[in-house]
Amino acid sequence: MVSLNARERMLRRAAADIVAGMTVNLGIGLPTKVLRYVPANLPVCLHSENGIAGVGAPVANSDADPDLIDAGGAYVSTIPGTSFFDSAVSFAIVRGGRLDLTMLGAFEVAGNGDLANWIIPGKFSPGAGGAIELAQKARKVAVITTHTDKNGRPKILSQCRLPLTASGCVHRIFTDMAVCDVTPEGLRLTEIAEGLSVADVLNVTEADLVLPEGPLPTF
Amino acid sequence: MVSLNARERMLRRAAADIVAGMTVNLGIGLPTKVLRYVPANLPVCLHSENGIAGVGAPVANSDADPDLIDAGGAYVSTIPGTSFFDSAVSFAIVRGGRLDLTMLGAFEVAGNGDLANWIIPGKFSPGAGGAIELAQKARKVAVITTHTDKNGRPKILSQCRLPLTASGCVHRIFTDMAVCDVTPEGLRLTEIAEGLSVADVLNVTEADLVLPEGPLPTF
Amino acid sequence: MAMLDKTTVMAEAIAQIPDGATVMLGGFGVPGTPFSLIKELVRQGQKDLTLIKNDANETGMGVDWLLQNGQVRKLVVSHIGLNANAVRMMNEGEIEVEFVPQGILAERIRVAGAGVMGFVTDIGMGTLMAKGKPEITVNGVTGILETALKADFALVHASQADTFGNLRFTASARNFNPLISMAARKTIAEVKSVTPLGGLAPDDVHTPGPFVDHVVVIPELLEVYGVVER
Amino acid sequence: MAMLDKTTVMAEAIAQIPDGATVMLGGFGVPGTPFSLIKELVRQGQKDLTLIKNDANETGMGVDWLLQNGQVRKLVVSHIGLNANAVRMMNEGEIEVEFVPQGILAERIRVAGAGVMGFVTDIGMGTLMAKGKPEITVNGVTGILETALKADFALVHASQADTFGNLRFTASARNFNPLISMAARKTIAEVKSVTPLGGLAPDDVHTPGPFVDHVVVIPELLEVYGVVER
Repeated sequence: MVSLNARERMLRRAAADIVAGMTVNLGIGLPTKVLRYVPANLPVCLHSENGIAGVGAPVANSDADPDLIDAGGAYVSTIPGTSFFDSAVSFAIVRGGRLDLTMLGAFEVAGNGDLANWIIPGKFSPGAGGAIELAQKARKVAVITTHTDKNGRPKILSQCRLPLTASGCVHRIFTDMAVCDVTPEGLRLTEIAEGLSVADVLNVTEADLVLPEGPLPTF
Repeated sequence: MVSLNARERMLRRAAADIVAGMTVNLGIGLPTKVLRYVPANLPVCLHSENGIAGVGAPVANSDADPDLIDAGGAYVSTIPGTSFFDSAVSFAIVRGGRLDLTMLGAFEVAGNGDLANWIIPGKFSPGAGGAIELAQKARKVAVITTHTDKNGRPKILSQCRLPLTASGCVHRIFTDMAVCDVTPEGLRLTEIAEGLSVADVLNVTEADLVLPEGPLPTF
Repeated sequence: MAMLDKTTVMAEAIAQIPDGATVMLGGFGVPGTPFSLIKELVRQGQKDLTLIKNDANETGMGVDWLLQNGQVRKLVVSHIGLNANAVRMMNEGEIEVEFVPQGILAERIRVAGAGVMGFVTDIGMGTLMAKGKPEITVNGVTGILETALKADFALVHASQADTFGNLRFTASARNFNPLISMAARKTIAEVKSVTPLGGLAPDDVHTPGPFVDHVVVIPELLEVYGVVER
Repeated sequence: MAMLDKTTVMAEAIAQIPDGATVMLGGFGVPGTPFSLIKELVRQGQKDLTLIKNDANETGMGVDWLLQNGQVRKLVVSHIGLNANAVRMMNEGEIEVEFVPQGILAERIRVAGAGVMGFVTDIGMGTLMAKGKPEITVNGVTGILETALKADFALVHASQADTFGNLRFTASARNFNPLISMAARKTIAEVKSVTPLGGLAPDDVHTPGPFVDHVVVIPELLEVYGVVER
């Protein structure tokens, strides 16, 4: 049902939301991979929780500076204009309203914008890191996730069952099947992966979806 | 009654309380003059509210760096080991317990350690600057003042009449006539200027003084 | 990845400030005061301003230009003792003045920049400064609540910037500048020189570019920035 | 005026830490972790420690040496996901773990360093993180009270110091180090190199000397500080 390159198209579609002048934080995993689809010369400042504005490309271990990792632990480089600072300043950028966009992974996301991505009681509780502040305080919060979990169960729910990272924080959800926006009217289906029907999406979405009047743009 | 060099002896006596390793803030006026009596090679870090640790000697206008003043507005120099920082860090040093000693001027000081040195209602109200935090949070607070005001009236009172800078903050008072310590038993006369009698001091002190059993050291 | 060029013409940067705005100004005395940006604000004449700054400069300097031009409604400061004109205007009710202990002023600005609502401190307890402020008990100790101090605009004086707005300050001219850069919706920095990207080492930046919206290169330092003869 | 020489022998600096102490550790992952000081703490064997750090390093590294040696009573951290041993010890009740959102951890440490009692934030409202925390209303908006996080000792890793304890950090090794330096009663810094006084320019100091009590020069970087192969 989902074409082989659906994941790549999701990442490319998410990357299109990163526009000139933004300061952006990309979560570990799928969100970090969005970078591959951001034009190299686009003026974007990549923020990392551990005290970097202007994160450069990842580097091979052989070229790594042991003092320079991103918040996911990957060795990275600088670009002209990079700055380093302490962790309090780093979260001042987040909480103070200077972070334009964050893209995060999700265990569960709900139609009302609730996000759960840090704890599965009894199974996975390593601490939230900086996720709560990113989710609560970035000017725009996007979730990037496969539409269903590895067992085929919906990840976009009518209500989160796991403890929340932040409530009502998510603005947009990118999946391998669809783009959905959290609106006052509910979760709106705004774009659909090429080759899929609306019914395909509805079949694996637990949350109610507000459907468009006309045809859906594809990605 | 007070010998001509009583002021100099007061300053020299106050300087003796500045010992190796201290971080010290000296208020504008008399306290700043204490510096003249601190040995040049004594390891002491002079703090200034506007973001300096390691304030160096004052400099003539002709040699001044317009970007480098102390909190009193005087052009100063650096020494090897000086650091500059912002005003929040500067007061973190004060409130965080890293300022070992401050010496401050006084309008009035009371036997219980209350200090008034920032406002004379209706006459003088330019704002407190950093005085409240220095008085409240330095590990040791000394007041340096003439024993009486220019009209000969006592400045060491049984109770402050002006609005307080901080209550119970003063540990020691240096005047041109005496050294007094605030103790749980009351204000104790601990040293006396050479050539003066205890009665001379009592005559111009409003606060009750706890007197020593034996003879008083002189300065 | 690249970085946005934030260099801006001074008149355009300052023109964004509307009447009634709350404006933070860097500087402790002369060092770090954005005299050129203030001069442009005087030229443009925005009215009814609330200014947040450590002090009111001296009579005839910086903040006093705005006071004498009738542009100021309120000052939030720690000390105005060197500006007799500001003291007079306060006493005659021409301006409102809110006095804050210097380090509490710094901290109220810093926590605003950190996206925090307020903080609890014992500074000023038992003095006029605590009057009317709510009391909060933390682990059995009572303090007063101080609220975050935000602004619409911050006007900053830095010695060096790159085109992305990474800033460096010199000596005691740093003072409130890094703090206000973080606490305003928009931050405008006047700088003596701007370097291309890469001109400032990442470890040497005092204020990171994400906090700065506009970099204005000033053609020369105004005379007022020289050594003050007293 | 001169400056105190704070260079100290490592064993003597660490020997000041008693059993039961609360110890802050710098570092976010490997960068900035004071591995040499931790190793000495393992050698000396102080027990019943409360550690405050962003994370628990990885299994077999840094904090984990202390965990495996049974020296730790409690961790205050934002994340321990890379240390399976720490997760196991938590789950089996061998250690207590207090999780704090990363930026709130940083801010609780920073306000302690700033001599402030606590702060009010809306971070974590409506989540498990806010459970049991008092609510405070500031200008009509409700937040929760977060308390200042102090320590008896801070163990810091810096790249450069002068003999007075002015410190500089490198790249992402800065992280929590400047914050914990301010929040502890005593701060001990391990440094790769120490310069005579005057070797660091006053504008280039990241942590001012007054916050630092002891400077320990480490003979070489431990192997664990190298590039981690995953």
